[in-house]
Amino acid sequence: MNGLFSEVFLSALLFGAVTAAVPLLLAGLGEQMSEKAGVLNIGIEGMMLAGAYLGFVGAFYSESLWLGFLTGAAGGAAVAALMALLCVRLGLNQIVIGIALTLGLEGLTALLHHFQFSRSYPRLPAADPTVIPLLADIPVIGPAFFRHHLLVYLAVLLVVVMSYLYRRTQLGLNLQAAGDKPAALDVAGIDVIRTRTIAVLTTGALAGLGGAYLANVGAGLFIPFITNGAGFLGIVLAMLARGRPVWVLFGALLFGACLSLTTAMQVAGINIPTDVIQMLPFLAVMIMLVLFGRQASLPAALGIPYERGAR
Amino acid sequence: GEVKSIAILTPEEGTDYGWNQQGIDAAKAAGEAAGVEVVVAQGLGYGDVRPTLRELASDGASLLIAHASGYNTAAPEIAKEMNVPVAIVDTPNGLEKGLVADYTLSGHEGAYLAGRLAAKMSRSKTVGVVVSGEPPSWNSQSGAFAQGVKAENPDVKIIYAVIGPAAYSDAAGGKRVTESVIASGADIIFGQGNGSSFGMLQAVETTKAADGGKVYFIDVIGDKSPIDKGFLLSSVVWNIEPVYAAMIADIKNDTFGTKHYAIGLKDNSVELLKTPAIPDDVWSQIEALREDIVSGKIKVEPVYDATAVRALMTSVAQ
Amino acid sequence: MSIDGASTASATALDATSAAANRRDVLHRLLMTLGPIVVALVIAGCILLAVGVDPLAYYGYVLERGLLSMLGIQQTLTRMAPLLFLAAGLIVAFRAGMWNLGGDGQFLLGAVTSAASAPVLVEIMPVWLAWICAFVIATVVAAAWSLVPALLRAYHGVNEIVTTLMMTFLGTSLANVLVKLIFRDPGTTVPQTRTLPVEERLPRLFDTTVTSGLLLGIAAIVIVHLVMTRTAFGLKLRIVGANPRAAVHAGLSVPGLTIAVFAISAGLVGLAGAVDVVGVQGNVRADWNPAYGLAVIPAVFLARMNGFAAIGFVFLLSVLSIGGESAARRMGVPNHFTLVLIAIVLIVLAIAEYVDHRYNQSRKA
Amino acid sequence: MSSRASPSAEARDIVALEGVTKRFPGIVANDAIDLSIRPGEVHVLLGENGAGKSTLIGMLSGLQQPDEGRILVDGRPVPITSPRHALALGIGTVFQHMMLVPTLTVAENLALGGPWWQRPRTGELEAHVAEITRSLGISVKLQARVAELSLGEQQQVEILRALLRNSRLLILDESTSMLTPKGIDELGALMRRLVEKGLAIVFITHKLKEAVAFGDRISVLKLGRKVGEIPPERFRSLGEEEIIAEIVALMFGRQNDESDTKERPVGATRTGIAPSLQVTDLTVAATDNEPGLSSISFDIRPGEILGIAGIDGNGQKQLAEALAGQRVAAGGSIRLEGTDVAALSVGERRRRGLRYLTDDRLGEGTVGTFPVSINFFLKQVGQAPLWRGGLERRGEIDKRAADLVREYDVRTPSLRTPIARLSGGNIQKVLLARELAEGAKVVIFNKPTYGLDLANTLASRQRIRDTAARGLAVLLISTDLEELLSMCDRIAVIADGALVGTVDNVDDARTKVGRLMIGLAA
Ligand SMILES: Nc1ncnc2c1ncn2[C@@H]1O[C@H](COP(=O)(O)OP(=O)(O)OP(=O)(O)O)[C@@H](O)[C@H]1O
Ligand SMILES: Nc1ncnc2c1ncn2[C@@H]1O[C@H](COP(=O)(O)OP(=O)(O)OP(=O)(O)O)[C@@H](O)[C@H]1O
Ligand SMILES: [Mg+2]
Ligand SMILES: [Mg+2]
Repeated sequence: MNGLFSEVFLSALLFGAVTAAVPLLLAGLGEQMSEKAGVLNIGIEGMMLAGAYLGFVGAFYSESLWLGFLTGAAGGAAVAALMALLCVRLGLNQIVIGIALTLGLEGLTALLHHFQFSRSYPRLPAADPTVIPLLADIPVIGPAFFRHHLLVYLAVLLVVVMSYLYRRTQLGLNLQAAGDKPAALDVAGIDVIRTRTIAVLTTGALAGLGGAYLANVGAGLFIPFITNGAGFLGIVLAMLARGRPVWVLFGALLFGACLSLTTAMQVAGINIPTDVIQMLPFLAVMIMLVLFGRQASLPAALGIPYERGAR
Repeated sequence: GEVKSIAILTPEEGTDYGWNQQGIDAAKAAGEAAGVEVVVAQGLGYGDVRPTLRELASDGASLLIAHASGYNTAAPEIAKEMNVPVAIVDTPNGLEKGLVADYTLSGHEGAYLAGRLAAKMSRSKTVGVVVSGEPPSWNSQSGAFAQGVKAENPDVKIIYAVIGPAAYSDAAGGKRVTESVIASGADIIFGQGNGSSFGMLQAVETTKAADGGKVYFIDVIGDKSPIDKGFLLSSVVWNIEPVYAAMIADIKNDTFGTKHYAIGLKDNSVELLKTPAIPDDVWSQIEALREDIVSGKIKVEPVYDATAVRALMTSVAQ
Repeated sequence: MSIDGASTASATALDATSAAANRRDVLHRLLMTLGPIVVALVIAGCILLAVGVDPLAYYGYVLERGLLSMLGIQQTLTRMAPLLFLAAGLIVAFRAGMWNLGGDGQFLLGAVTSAASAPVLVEIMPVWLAWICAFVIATVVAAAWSLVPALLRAYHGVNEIVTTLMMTFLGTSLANVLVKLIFRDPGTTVPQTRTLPVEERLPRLFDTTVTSGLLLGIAAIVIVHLVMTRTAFGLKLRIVGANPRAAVHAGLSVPGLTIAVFAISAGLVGLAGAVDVVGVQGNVRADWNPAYGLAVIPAVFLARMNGFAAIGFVFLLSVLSIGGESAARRMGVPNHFTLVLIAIVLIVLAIAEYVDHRYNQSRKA
Repeated sequence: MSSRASPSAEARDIVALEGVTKRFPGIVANDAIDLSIRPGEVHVLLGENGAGKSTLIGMLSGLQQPDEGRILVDGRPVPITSPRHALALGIGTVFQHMMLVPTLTVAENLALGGPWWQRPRTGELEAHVAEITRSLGISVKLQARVAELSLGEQQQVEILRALLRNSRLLILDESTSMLTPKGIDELGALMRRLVEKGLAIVFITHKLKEAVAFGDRISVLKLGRKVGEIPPERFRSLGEEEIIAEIVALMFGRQNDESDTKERPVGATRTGIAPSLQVTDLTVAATDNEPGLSSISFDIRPGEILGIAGIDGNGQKQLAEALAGQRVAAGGSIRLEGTDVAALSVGERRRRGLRYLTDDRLGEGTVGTFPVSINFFLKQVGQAPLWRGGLERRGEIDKRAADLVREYDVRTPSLRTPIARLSGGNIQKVLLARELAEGAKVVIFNKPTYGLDLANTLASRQRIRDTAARGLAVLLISTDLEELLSMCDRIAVIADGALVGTVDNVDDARTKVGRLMIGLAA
């Protein structure tokens, strides 16, 4: 039986964990930005679905993965634009609109898929990995972490970029102010609505990109409901990460690792129902919260629409 | 009894090259053959189908085929309430004369053959079983596949992996898990899953086996050849038409609800799909084995329980 | 500026005209609900046209099958029963300012435990008592399930959106584990709980197929509405919801009330599961998750957490889901279109509320 | 001022308002206002609470748009469309309500508003800040998080921010409310220097003495209308007393300021009686961003008013909350009529007669969206006779609320009006009514007149005096020394969470308290 746990297999497991983590990472980073700016984006599942569908359509017809990522991000951003219009500009309830968008895109993408692909189920060719020289040759680790599609490294790089933006630039200050005290940002001469709109659009683009990666690289195809709740996981990750992009990365990897663990245990013949293993990451996080539960540091104006001069 | 129209209810759209499509196509074929109208209610999900059942019954359907194990509580209830015959799956002890018939289908005989085929053709002597959930009808095929592999060559390893508890549409999960199974040495994947099986197919198409060669895929229930790119080794194809035809006949003869319907190799309602990827000599050996099963020389016992199936795998894997 | 000294006079004057004003208000709300629905239907109709389906025929079926036919309206009313309990539970939480987004987990645990207990209980006690016991079990289990988010929020200030979301993922899995490993009916091949015989489910109303759970649901939501608006307890919860610091200042036990809110809210949601199982489903299959919460949450918001308005919205949702399924089949549209239709209705309703609010404001100014 | 003869804006005006009107639902906040703001002048805006001063500022700083009329900048009509636009026009504002982001540091708050891709220019900032703080005589901790600062310090940061912008017009909306007397004087001197350099300043205050001391021109608003203006020529020709008399006449239509210095007959308290409230060694732990209390002891007899003086942020809030039970005490005892209540809950303490009137009217004192009627009884929810068996008795509640509205002269459109729509003074009346309801024995007043206009201030003070006269023990926390001197029997001074001395309110109390406050022995 030990023969099964060969180097190749272990690296495949870890590779799978990373692949599963990437959409969560992108969605979580996106959600984090909205939340920082004071918008609770419950519609992120719908944005991911839009990204998955349009990303696949783009990649399939253009035969270019990158174009697919582009159309996916644009698709997510388009849904986000609707959300920004309704929730940021008009100030409609973010939960109502978020859920409605998720429901609507579940239905719409399934509908489009039905008319377009439900007889042919097109599938994309394998994504070309970008092999990182030297590192890729380390046993187990190399193939697991350094032979991914370029987008994966970019997603990790994004964590660094986001951290930099949040900590070191005016944009970071603006976002935080928009979430904590929008009126103060406004009188400092920065348009709150615009700041939040940018945040929501970015969220949509990132979620869409995550969806596109999920469809184009993760699955290589699109089927209805393909995101399977990944967007909601993204919300959980963003909230647990308390504004720190690195924690989104750790959280996404934890969830990815748990999925691979499920496979590993079965291959090892360990007889635990998959349901139980699926509970592990949530149990771990809940136990951590119970043990170390501290004041949640969510932005003060989260979920509250901003209207200039209102009181 | 008189049969004017029959209705079939499926949880998903009938375009999945699998369970739903086979059911709907078979109902249409059976209906056409018997000259009755066929109403299709598809994509109903796994929730409460009572409203749909009642509506179809009140619209005058003479037989309701509840084509999902999730419907087997609701359908008999509506049968009694509206006095309309229903057919349900996976409930062998649910028969009621004139009202409820069961067609617990199991492709285990075909899966056994698939196991023999896989063991013969595996270069790495390792095969994988990937499923997106563990409903009884899949379990029996997973189990029979393992028995087939073992019977052919006890040294072949079988790697079993479930994508998730109900990951029927998790295509990305299907691909990820299949890639892991391939990485652990498998060069033939026996895959069962609805939407997720397209992810498995994608994994097979885009991942090389350990020896650098092709990985092959063995499908179940439907025939995915129209969308194959040369990686489909075979499929345990179910043909449900005879079952539905028999049901219609039984209603006409007032014998509905008195017998079990089954599919099997004998009447070709279960068939192993022949693809160009199977060499002729191997195929003729498989044909011979088929004869042995039909004649009763080889007996394949279905295993429905998930734990028992897993036990079968582990013992094989050791 | 302020109306000097006239406060008492104007207060009583306000009361005298309030009945008429109320009637006008109800009429207005009705109009502001039906108008947007028509707009939503037009938008959704364009999508139908785009895929080559006659929208009028489609809506005709929705109306006929969801509302106008005898059979359709019965199905609609039956579907409402669990949704009403769910809405009642959400009203309690949302009015108290707590985002219970863990409805699905609580619903399933309530459903599973009642499904496991009811068939056993009916064998040892009168049916009515068995129902009550099953309801109590479901309520208690779901309420207990909400204890972790409640305690975390009450004593550590951990935001409940994230905890209830996680508990719902956990609860869904746990419900499956329970069905597959513990409460599994040995007599079936499919993993599901034992089935409560049809005769022993909640009685149907008169000669129809409408479950009496509907009456329980209406009672529940009306009681919740009255408790929230007319009692000291409800007022305390609303104070906590509207301004937790004022609650502390007023000497209310905020942690205690927080836990009470979660328990009541989750308990009602668990009861929704029990009523669905004991009234309609009869058992719970593994991996069953109707995810009602996702549509009921926005409905409760649109109803502004008013119990009576919520009944209306739940009715609308039921008509759309029952009629939509039927219409989709008849017109050859995938059933997924119903989701699109519901989403459009929700969005247009939300926009209408905004427009209404704006209009009122500009008129008053 | 009904004549709307639009005076063509004089060339000297930096900003001029012509017939500016602003309406809010149910109210005309600004009614055809003409105003000219000139370089080299401190233009003081006066008016009761709700007179429309802040609304006017809102339009000047781009937060709101006038419904009618126009604003001229440098003689040309310019719609000021956003705060950004206002800043670009050289209009810098310190708003009445804090406009700082609590989770950012002072430096980050000051940097807010730069181009988004840039790093906040903290280095450049530091030099600039040092320069201004030196001339202003204040010091700010650039690296401190704003949430950790006291309200007074926050106000300093806001003034600093407005100055950093090099505005041509500087607006200060009640910017002295949180400053120390010394800070106020320094701000006054700074304003003088700035106008001498050619800036224009709009200065809003409720303290007439400040208005007279710092202003060049005074405009008075009442009910949204401009009811009068004292131009510089006239300003210079009058003495302080005369100006004040004129302003009061304009604001209240009364001839004279109803003297507030009416001394309280000291000794009205019966010294022989046991104290109602006895606090011994009360200690509260400090938190990350708030001071604690160390070993506070005092007692108050029935009928006595004990004042707590001190600069804001020295533990006043902690003291009040620890007494009321909203904050856990680390040690010490609180005896209410002899029994220790330190372990009891907020509600239980209240039931026994300990009342706390908070200084945070909207934050914790009321539920803004609830009707006035319910807000009267927030602390009595569930109690008979307003609730019976847990059921609300609407009739009873409305009747009692109507009585209280009459008794306390709460000006509200109706009992159903959401309380947040009332003006601050009227909200305060509701809170007073609530805390003085039957059964009160000891009442803690925390800054009871903060932000109130003159009439409301006087009325509230009279209520407090009456309260003591009825035999209740009163603890009066205030940052306004005049107020304490005019009302208290004894004044204790709090500094850094400890009482540094207690002074009997007799002749030389002002000096003694003053010395204690700046850290000298009495
Ligand atoms: N955004 C708003 N919405 C509704 N009403 C408002 C708004 N802003 C101000 N008002 C109303 O306009 C009137 C003028 O308020 P404003 O704040 O200008 O008064 P003020 O003179 O600044 O009073 P204070 O001395 O208390 O600061 C008040 O009646 C107030 O209630
Ligand atoms: N949104 C609103 N709708 C209707 N009326 C309002 C609204 N906001 C304020 N008002 C009215 O404006 C008046 C003054 O309110 P405001 O809050 O501006 O007072 P303020 O400027 O803070 O004065 P103060 O604090 O001295 O009482 C009140 O009579 C109130 O009824
Ligand atoms: Mg003001
Ligand atoms: Mg005010």
